[in-house]
Amino acid sequence: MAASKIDIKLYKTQEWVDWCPGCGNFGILNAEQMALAELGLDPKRTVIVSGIGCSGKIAHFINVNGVHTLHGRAVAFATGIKLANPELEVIVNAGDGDQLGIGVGHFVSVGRRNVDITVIVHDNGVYGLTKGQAAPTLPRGVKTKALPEPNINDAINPLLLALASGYTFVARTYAYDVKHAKETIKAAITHKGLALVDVLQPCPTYNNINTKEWYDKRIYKLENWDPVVKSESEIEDKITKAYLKAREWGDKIPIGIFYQNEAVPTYEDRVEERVSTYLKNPPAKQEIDKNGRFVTSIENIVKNKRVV
Amino acid sequence: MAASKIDIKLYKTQEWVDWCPGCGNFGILNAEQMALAELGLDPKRTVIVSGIGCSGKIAHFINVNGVHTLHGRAVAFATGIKLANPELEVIVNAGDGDQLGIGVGHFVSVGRRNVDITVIVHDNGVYGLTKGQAAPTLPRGVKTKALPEPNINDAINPLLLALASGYTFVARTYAYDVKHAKETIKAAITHKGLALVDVLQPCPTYNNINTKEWYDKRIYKLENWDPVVKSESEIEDKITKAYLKAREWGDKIPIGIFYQNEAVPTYEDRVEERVSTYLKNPPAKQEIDKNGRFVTSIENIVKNKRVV
Amino acid sequence: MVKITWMIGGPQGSGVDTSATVFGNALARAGYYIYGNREYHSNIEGRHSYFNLTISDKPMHSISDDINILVTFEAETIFQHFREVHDYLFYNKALESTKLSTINSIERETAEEIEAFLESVNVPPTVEGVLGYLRGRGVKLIPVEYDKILMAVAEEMKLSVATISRSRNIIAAAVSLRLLGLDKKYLAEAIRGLFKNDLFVKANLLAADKAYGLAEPAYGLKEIPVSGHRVQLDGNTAVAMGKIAGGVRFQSYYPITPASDESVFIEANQVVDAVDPDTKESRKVGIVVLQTEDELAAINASIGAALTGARASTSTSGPGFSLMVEGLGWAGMNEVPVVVTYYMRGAPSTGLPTRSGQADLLFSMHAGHGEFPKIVIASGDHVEAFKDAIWAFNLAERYQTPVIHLVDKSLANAYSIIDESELDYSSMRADRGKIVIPDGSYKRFQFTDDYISPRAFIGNAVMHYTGDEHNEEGHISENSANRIKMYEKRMKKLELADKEIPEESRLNVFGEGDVAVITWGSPKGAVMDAMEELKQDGISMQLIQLRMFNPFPRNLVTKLLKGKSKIIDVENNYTAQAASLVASSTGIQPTNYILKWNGRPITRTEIRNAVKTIMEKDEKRVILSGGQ
Amino acid sequence: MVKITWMIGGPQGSGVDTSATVFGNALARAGYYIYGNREYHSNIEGRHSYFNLTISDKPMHSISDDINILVTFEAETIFQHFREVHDYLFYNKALESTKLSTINSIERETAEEIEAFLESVNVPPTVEGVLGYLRGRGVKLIPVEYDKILMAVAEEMKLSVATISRSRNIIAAAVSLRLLGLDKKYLAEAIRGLFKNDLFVKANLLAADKAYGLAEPAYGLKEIPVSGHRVQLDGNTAVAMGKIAGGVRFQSYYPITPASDESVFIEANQVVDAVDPDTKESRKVGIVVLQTEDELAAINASIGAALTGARASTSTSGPGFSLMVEGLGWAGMNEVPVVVTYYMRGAPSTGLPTRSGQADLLFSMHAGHGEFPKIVIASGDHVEAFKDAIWAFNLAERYQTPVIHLVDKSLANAYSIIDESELDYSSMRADRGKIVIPDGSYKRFQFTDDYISPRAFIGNAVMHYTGDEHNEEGHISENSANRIKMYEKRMKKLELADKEIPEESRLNVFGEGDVAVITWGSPKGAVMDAMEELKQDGISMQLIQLRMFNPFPRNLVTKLLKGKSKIIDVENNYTAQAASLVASSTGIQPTNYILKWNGRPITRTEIRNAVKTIMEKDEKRVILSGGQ
Ligand SMILES: Cc1ncc(C[n+]2csc(CCOP(=O)(O)OP(=O)(O)O)c2C)c(N)n1
Ligand SMILES: Cc1ncc(C[n+]2csc(CCOP(=O)(O)OP(=O)(O)O)c2C)c(N)n1
Ligand code: SF4
Ligand code: SF4
Ligand SMILES: [Mg+2]
Ligand SMILES: [Mg+2]
Repeated sequence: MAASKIDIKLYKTQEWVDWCPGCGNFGILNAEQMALAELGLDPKRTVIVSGIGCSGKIAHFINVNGVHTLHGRAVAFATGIKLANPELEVIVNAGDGDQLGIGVGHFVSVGRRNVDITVIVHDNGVYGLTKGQAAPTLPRGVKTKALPEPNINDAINPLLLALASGYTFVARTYAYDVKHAKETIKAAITHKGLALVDVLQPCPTYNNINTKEWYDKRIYKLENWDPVVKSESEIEDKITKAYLKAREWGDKIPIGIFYQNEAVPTYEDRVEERVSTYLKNPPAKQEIDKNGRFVTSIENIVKNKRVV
Repeated sequence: MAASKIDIKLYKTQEWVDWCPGCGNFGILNAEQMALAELGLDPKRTVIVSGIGCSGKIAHFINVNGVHTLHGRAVAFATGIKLANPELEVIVNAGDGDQLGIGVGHFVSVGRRNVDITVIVHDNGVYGLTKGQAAPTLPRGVKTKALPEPNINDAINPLLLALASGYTFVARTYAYDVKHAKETIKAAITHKGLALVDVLQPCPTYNNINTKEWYDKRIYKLENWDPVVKSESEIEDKITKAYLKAREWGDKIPIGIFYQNEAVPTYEDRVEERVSTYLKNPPAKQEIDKNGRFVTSIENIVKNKRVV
Repeated sequence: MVKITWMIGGPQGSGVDTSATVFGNALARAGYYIYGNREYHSNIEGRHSYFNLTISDKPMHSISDDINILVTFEAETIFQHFREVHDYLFYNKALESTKLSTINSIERETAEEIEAFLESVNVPPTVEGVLGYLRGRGVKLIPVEYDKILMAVAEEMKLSVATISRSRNIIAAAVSLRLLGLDKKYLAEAIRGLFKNDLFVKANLLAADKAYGLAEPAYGLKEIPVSGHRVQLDGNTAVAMGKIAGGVRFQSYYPITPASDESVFIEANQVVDAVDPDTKESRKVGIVVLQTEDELAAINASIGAALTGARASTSTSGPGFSLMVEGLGWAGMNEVPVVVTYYMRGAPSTGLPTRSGQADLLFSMHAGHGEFPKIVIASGDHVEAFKDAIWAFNLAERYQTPVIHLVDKSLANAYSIIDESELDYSSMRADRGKIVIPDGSYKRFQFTDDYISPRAFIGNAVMHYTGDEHNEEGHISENSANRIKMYEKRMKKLELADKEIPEESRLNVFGEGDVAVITWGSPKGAVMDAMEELKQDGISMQLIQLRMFNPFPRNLVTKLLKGKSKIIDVENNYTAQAASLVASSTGIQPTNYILKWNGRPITRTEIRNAVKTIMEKDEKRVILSGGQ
Repeated sequence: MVKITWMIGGPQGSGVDTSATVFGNALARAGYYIYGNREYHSNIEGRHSYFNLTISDKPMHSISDDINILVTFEAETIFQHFREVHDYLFYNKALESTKLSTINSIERETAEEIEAFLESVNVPPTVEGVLGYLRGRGVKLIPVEYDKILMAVAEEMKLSVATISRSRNIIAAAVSLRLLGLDKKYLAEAIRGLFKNDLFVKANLLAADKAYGLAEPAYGLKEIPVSGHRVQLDGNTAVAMGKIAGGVRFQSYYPITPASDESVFIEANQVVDAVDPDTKESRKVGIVVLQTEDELAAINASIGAALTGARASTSTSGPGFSLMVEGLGWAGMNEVPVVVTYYMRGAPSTGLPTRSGQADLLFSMHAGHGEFPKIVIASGDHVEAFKDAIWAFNLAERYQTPVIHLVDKSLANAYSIIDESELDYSSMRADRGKIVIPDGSYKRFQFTDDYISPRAFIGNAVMHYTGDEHNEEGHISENSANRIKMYEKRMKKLELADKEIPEESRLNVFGEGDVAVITWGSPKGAVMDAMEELKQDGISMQLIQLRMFNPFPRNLVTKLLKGKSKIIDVENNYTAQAASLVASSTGIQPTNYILKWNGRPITRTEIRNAVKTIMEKDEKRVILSGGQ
């Protein structure tokens, strides 16, 4: 679906962006709009499927199809959209609470399918829109602004979880490094298969621990790092390295593409294997009637049920 | 709660065990009953929380408290039971579909809490009780008996997922090696923290691929393998080794304890840190009234709300 | 009119279903109609299951409690069903000495109940005892030496007995056919039609041959010439076929009894023929069938698919539907045409997963927080199940809102032989509602006079959806005036549907009389068949079968019920849910109730007796308890 | 009777709430009662929010549309609310030239509506224009130079203006207090009572001092001596306090508006004092508050906790409740006393997450597949919310079944000053139902005469639970007779509750008259306060406030409604859900409806006007639309 670069303004809606001043989401929004523009994606054939949270509102700010779904369920909606019409470019945007808390079951399960969509996690460590409770990526013992006591749960590592679940593209970026974020999102969209982009996203309102200052000191870009699996035999080595690298957190936090493997067939490929006309004539594009008369013949099916 | 070894018969109910002849669940049932007996667990203070599936019926066959819950939700029930009364020994038994499909969100999330319970997965690769659809551990391309086409999804690796989720005890065993299964279950119960026991469980009725014969040829026991983290500094090394070992599958399938770390505080410890009387006087054991008169005083709370 | 009831029982997994299917198909070939019910435990192997068939020269829609012929292989079926049989019992001679107390697979409550009965009639709790009891009541006992026949077949074919052990079912069918007086060639044809494996075809034919002579013709059935084709249908298949014909292109599901057979059927037929109705040009196209990780994903994936223009649906039963209600609300809020086929089983909670019920009506009417339009329809027989599956899509797309299609488990698993012409699928029409491909800018939720906005598919325009209250563009809006208007827009679609859909098409009326019977779903068949019989008892009734609950055919129901001397409500639940909807819509309360909640279908025998009790004693609430 | 309406508005996150709280507390200290409503967008910073307070010398339970004093800091609030204000407007002088079109945070529909209005009255869409318009209508305009005062304070304290920018809210409170004629010492006390940080206390006191003189006393309020204590409550806190007093020991939740504040409050108070009522011996004990990964886990964890004997509950609103219905069914099937506090917000779907509604009643009544007993209660004010939280636990344990406690968002977020004695918590009693510690073998689901089985806790006996139909031991049973009996056992508990719970306690009746008003939840307050006013208009009404919907007080409602000349149903929903329950239970339909579904609370002004319209014109359905 790549085309030539398009003016970024075309990807902006008229809606007022009602995030808090300084919110990391602005960086994600910019990066994503730039990525869409640079890839020249057709707004009609591009869909942002978002969850519920501050992050989820992004679907209203980008001028492509926007499906602002339910808390935790964006990936499920996105799967239906993509499989019914594989010609669409489908991007999921949702919060860490949304995708790694209430939605983590879908987050993991879509890994088994390798559907060709891009999953972007707005990783701010808190439940923003419900006023700052601890989200699944907040480490234990950390007491952000709105918590009555330090966080009682351990943090989940989105990259590790994605690797364990079968994602074929696993990356991390940073909301305030818009260029890096844009490039990472572009790579994820271009990737053939299921892609995770975990975006470290400061929430100045509720996460007073993992702030811009905090991240700026720690973040570094992966260098001399080739994440791409080029043959079967490389998988073991590259995924192992990715596992180890993904565990790095603390004084130094790597960003970049940790792992990429396009050798795994996408779900769409797998369907095509069963139904040879699937990609050419997917569900959404089939005419099911002609002037009201159905075109699907069940004659053979009925015959199979005949007893006389 | 350990006591002296008790006659295994005490752990059997009167219910007819209605699994198919040759079902791997019989091995799990035996192993679990033996484990309970050898640990001398008090049936009144032991709870089996099960899911829905062939596997879920196990709660009716063992003569301790049995809570046969909802499909996918056993871990959530178990968490409530354990936290309300941490004196209870709580064991979750459920299928691979139950825990790694519909329930995988809870499976992952309980890892962040390290609740001191034991999670046993009856891993048969199929949805047994609904007549043999593909479960999340069935590899792609495999066509078990009831599938109209080869399985379209990749398999999830329960051990990797547990490691990524924060389980502090991760093991695999085999239903037809009852002794190994028993010892593994005992170790898991004894472990202080959240324990996974993935039990390879042949389903002769629907899984005609991963049969007893298939497993017997491949399974080997971990040897010269010390999974136990003895100090902070060992974590990185041991968990990395566990990750790598857990990926081994195919011609050789290791069973045993892959990883164990008791240094992570349990959720109960974390609550105790906030409420110093919690373990001595947990929710379930508190008297909330005396002859109908409530004992909880809200005087200080009300005072805080006084404006005059 | 021929009406013979035949029952076969045996442990789950032993082929009882196959037996009934082969037998039924053989009868169909001889020109007979069949209606049968499958009853089984939530268990894979070993628990008692049975099939209860009515054989008739007229189309049947129900089963009966009075069994003419009971076919058994083992002891449990004899103990479970001996009180129902009137004419013939086939049994395995080798089991005569079996004691009730040695049967592990029987549930304690059931064993105790049987034991208590046997004690009360002074019969020892053994097969022998029961046989004696039956003999005393005039039931003819036909011992069958299954094992001997199997051994003979095995020997002849040089196979082990284990390999062909399932031919036991054919033996039962063969003897039964003979007893009825029908030619064994029908069975041979049925065997050839059903089994793909040559070895099994041969073994079964041999077994049939050897068994056929074991009984003497007793019922004197004659072959009936058949004009046109007949098909064998169960409810799951009927819905699946309806969906395929109706253009489903995306079906998501999570395995659950008794819904998943429908999805598995669609998956097995996912490559379909698309034929131009004018040129007759045909090509292969595909349906995506997605097995999701849970029902939350199932409904939401289907909604996603529907947004792209594919006709999309999902199928489930109670536990799964409970997980779908949040998604349903999103679809209502976003005016998405998604169809949910809701198979009702024994509830609440896990309940009786393989048994039936009709206790989910009010839940489905009010499912999901807040108010949004949903259309609720319910099928009463297999032909309706087929046609309603198509209707559901048309309604969903016309009114751009979710449609819930209720099918009870009895209907889903029931087996019937019907005239193929009844399906009448070539006359079915698609109504896709207001679909547009916009030129320029597009408002998905545009206010219009009839409250329905032109609908474009994602891919053909840029549009926005949200579960939040929204403006015409689909962007979040908390503005009060917009909220009032947009909310009303959604709700008014239901009022529009109420105006547009003829009330006559929302219910069926059968018969005439001073007494009205209200029912819905599978009990329709029992009532209809009982009505025939009651006429002979001098009781004439009018059956009102409700087919659409939302929007409810208020005026017509009021008109029909006014002035009736009695209104009898028949439902497979405890609280008479349809009756409460009738009452809240029309103000009219039934005078009497016939209710059943033991998970077993209502039989025509039960209706007949209950109606008589009501007519004679005006009993307010007759509780039925038939079925093992 | 004093009744002054005060409103303050400003962007989310700018401290409007604090302002209203400080001001209200100051008034309370001067002896006044307060009832206030918080209105805000689903947004963290920047969107318009406001607080509407009624000040009175009598306890109040509602707000009004007629604003006496409107306090603003910025332009949007002026544009949003100028049409409501009658007496005084405080505004920031610096903003006079602001144009409506430059305000980004205002929603398009709202801006267009305001613009259209201004055009219709020939006023330019600027603050200046609006001020002129107000002046023309006799509203007094009081410019406040917030920034100047803040700068002065900052200078004096050697701090940056940014640090103390929130003292702006105190300025507003101080001027308002002066206008009312009350002493500034009340504000000083309120500031000291509310702020913990000395720096802020000092800055706020200084700001108050500097601002107090900016207005002249106009309302002449006098200090009213107070006997006894008064507390400031909102609905979330009232429920939390009730639960704590009532012995909750396990609370699970997943964050959601407007429910989670309750759980956060319990967590912040999780170490509680257990005091022996005889010896007065006190010790610290703990409540477990578990933030789960989703609402599926929340309800199921609470059910698990309840099995061990802990009083357990969970709190949520629509989207979360939609995910809880499967768990609810399990609890019903297993006779588990679990309490679900259901905060109703603007629905369906995500809806208007921070606004109110009463559209979840029928859903909560029928939630979950199949039939099981659930008790449904609804609170009408803060004191009821407190007491009902305790009642819910007692009902749950007595009838061993889930209880749903409905609280609407308006009530949850409303702020009131009440007499502490109204809580009357020392007279509340615990009813834990039939609890046993068995000696020997134990049957959890033993059949008994009153259908309630002795309940032992896991830990004290061995027992079995299952969502499948089960026998007395809790083991799976598909036996028909057991099914019929066990199902009936569960359902009969509701009939028992219906017998045992006096119908008088299931509803409240206020006033007398020929006209009945039916309502439930927060609209109770608006109706009660409007009734006072309507009496002066010569209209006497009887208010029937429904408090328990299941089991429904059928006889009493029938008795009360019979013979009324008019029955007016008042609800915050579209389909008049409570009315439909009244109709299906009693056969009596309301004659008129007052309905509102724009997410804003019903005001006493609206009720007064609507009732008059109904009395004069007999309008069938009056739709309310008040609130921004
Ligand atoms: C089923 C359900 N439960 C709870 C909520 C309430 N809710 C709205 S936003 C949100 C959390 C948002 O956190 P996150 O996903 O991290 O997004 P963020 O706001 O931080 O971007 C929650 C819990 C909901 N909308 N639906
Ligand atoms: C919410 C819900 N969805 C679906 C089902 C139907 N169901 C019953 S058992 C089962 C699958 C069992 O598979 P697994 O968990 O692997 O257990 P097994 O039978 O293989 O032991 C399913 C899907 C259910 N009970 N509840
Ligand atoms: S609360 Fe946090 S995440 Fe939400 S808009 Fe504000 S800064 Fe951003
Ligand atoms: S279906 Fe499979 S898992 Fe279930 S009881 Fe039979 S063999 Fe065991
Ligand atoms: Mg977040
Ligand atoms: Mg399984």
